[in-house]
Amino acid sequence: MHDPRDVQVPIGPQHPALKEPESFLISLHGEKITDATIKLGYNHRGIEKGCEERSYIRDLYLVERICGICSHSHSTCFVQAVEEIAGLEIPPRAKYIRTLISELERIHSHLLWLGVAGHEVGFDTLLMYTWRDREVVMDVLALISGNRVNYSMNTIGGVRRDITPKQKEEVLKATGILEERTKYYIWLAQNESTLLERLSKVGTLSRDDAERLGAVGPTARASGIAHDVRKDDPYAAYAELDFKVITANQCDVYGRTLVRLGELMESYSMVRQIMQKLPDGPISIKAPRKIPAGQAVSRYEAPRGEDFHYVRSNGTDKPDRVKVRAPTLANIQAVAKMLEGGYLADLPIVIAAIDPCFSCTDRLISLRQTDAQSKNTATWESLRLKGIEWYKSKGIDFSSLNKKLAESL
Amino acid sequence: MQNPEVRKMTEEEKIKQELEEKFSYLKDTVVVKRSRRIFANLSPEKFDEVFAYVVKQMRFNALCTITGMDSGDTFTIMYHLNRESRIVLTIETSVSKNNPAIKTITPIFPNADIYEREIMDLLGIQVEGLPAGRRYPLPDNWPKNEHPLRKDWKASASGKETQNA
Amino acid sequence: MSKPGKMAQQLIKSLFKKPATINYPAQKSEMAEGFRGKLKFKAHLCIGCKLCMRDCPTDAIVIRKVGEKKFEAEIDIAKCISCAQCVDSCPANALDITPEFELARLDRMKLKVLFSADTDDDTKEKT
Amino acid sequence: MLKAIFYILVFPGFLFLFMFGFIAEYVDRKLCARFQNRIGPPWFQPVADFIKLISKEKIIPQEADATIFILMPLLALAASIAPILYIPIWSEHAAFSFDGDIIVVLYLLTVTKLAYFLGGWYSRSVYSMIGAVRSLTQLFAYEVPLFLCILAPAMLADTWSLSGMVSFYNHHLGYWFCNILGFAVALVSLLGKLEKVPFDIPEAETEIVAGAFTEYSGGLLAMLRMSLNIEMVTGVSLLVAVFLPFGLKLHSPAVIVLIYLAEVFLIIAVITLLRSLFARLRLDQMINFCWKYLAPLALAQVVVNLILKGVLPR
Repeated sequence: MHDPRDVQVPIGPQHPALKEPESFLISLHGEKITDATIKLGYNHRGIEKGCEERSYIRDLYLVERICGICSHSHSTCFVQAVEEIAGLEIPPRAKYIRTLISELERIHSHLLWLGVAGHEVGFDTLLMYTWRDREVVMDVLALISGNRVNYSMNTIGGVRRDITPKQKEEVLKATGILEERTKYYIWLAQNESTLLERLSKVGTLSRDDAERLGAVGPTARASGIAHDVRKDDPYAAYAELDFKVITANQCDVYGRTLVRLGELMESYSMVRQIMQKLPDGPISIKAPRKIPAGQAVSRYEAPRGEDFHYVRSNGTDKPDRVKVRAPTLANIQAVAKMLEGGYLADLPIVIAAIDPCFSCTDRLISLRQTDAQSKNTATWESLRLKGIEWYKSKGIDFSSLNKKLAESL
Repeated sequence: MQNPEVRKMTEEEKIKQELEEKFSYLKDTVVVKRSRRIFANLSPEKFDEVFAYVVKQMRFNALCTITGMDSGDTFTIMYHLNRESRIVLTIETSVSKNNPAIKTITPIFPNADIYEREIMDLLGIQVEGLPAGRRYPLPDNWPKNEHPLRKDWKASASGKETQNA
Repeated sequence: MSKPGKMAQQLIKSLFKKPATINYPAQKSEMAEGFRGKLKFKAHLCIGCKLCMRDCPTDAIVIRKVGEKKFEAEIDIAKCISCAQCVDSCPANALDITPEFELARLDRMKLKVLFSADTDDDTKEKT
Repeated sequence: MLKAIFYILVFPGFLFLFMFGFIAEYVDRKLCARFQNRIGPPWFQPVADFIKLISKEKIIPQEADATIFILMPLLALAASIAPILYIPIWSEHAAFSFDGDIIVVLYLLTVTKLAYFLGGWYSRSVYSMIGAVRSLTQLFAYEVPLFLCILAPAMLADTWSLSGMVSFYNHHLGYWFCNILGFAVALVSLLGKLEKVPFDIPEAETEIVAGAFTEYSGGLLAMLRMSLNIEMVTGVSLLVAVFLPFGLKLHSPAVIVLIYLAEVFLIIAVITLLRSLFARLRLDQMINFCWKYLAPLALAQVVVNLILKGVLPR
């Protein structure tokens, strides 16, 4: 099977195609990929263990930081499970606000993805344009929640901030702008031939394979599987909203692009419906510090696919077990299949097409330095000193300048 | 059909009924917690039989994930299955702490591979029949017999050097 | 019909548009009202219940008793994640969040901010 | 003798091209930024980058062949500067010229690519090697249409010297229209030569980091980047001389140089627009495109020119 003429190319853990550390070992025959091995785990930060050692309130912020892009997804998924165990029924207004943030987050995530996809195929202009437009929704999120990324909107028993009429207006205005832009991107994706060349017939995943390998979210929907947790297992206010599950039958990266763009359009319509239907009333109810013993499974359609949390409590103010299955972990297993027989040039876009979020995927890390490693490990301080010494040997001394700078700040 | 009681039965209750009829020992261990959430408790000996039936005959043909946890005297393993992405059935079973081992389900669900490796690494439960492969999620030089998700494992315990970062 | 170069029109138009980016340190960006940035401690309101310390996810805040009904707060900005849970937890409204976000310093010690018990908003920086 | 040294070191050689290289890079980057609705870098950015790079530590990989690794950036720089001496800039006559210099210019521009290849190959890192091989593979695709397109006007002018060609077209202005097709094809092929999007396959950042340049650092990288800039200037100058030989009959060299500069910046602007307009093609798609469209078109230009040469009056 293994041809000695094949070249082994390591992609990662540090590589420009990957925005986060993950490693792929690729066997290349010319430009063709013959074999791909995936190694995960570089981003393991001990969040599941950490959750067991902290109170529910503190967990909320820890869980939110599983991932930077889908922070609201994880925190909502977790808080839903906790509320289910505690038997809390949150006020309808809180449900709507949660749904609103989750849709705005989807908009921001999908626009971000489109830009990254453009970058991976060398279309940097698309990256700049989509990220420029993404700022519109980021500003709206910052206005509503007080932060651009970690919104911290959820609390056990509801949400933390209300929406004012002025914010409502801003949201609707932003939706209008973004809808126009998204229509343009859909037109572009369907008509720009260099983009089509790079996206079509690349990273194909048949419907059967997608089912067998447990793909979720847009990856699965682009292979024709019409599964969407928002529809199949409604949470928050989704049961009361009208939306379509977007699917595509291309089974390739192009299909995944169309699905995400189509979902953007659905999200705009949902945001409008939420604004129209937003009920009055309180935004949270009081929650106990100690959660009674029990267990709950919570699912949530994150922008990247189904997010799955399992929480078991034991009657104290700390959970007994928090299990997180992020969408990327479900999708990453299909990547090796998608890469098979493809070109090296397609590798970045194929990996990007599942919209991987590796910090979601891994959640625990080695907290110590083993002695075996220390020989080759350069610490931050040793590197800094080496740099200073090297420049000194060239007759350049920055130390007085550094001191001045440190004082000024 | 003739009995009005049966007609009112929800899909979840039908699943519960089918399981209890098929496997008498499952009586009172299948709980419908809320709509679309079913929990079942199994002894390890009966696991294979029920699991195969649920997957093959009852169309629970997608695996969400596998959760493993340390419940004091034993390890608890939970398999979260779903039907058409709607109804989640959690099958819970336990493993003794002496030489803990479970059988792999990768022949049924190839995507279980990574979840099983996670349980192997984090709880130290052997998974029989899992093909050799790279470990996940702990680093390759992580020492043996250190399993972070066990309750007696503390990050800062036993004089390990921790990095403040 | 798919052809290359479909973005040409937009690109040429952009030449004559104002850039979307700003020249950051020279030109400041405005944060929305209610943005969660640096914390502010109002010493005269503090009742010393230390609920904020209990709920802080990162142990960034320390409340110390310095006299009869007098409390000072030390906030480690390097640790603070600006979640504002302490603001929610405080029963006496002694904590507030400000939109100030340019908090980087070259010296780690300068990131520890001490709000003394006597003054309200005058922050004394600990060295 | 003194004049020759002035030509080589000051104008239009080393010093002039260095400055021009910086300016061309700035124009390219700034325009690209404006196309993308960004502010873009300040005017001194290319110079600042250059100074930063030369002040950094040079790291030579253990596995690499140190001699070749160090020599190749020098060779690339030299090979990208040399062609300018044969390209007429301030009058109908270049600094040096002889019958056949057009072939020398084309081959000097190819030598830079060979230098990148050797430098990358002897870095002995997988990314560099893949980048180097891609660079050569791509060379075979764009080189043929580019050469054909540049030789076609020469055939019509019946000379193998650039200066001769320029003076021919200046005296037969109408003949210029015959070469428009060749100009378009040559411009696209030049994108391949300069490794710009959509043909930046050899240095595709998201696939193979920086291609052949991956292992280069410090001063050597500064030299490589400079040679890329200068290659852009000389490549564009060649196109200007062959396809836009206007105003060279004028008497004031200053005006002629100004026209030349304007033409160069115009073509650079077009290249920048093209590079911000497309996604990067895959290597197989690129080769397909070159052989399927560019090569036949270039060949058509040659055939047309051969026929015209027989038909048109001289």
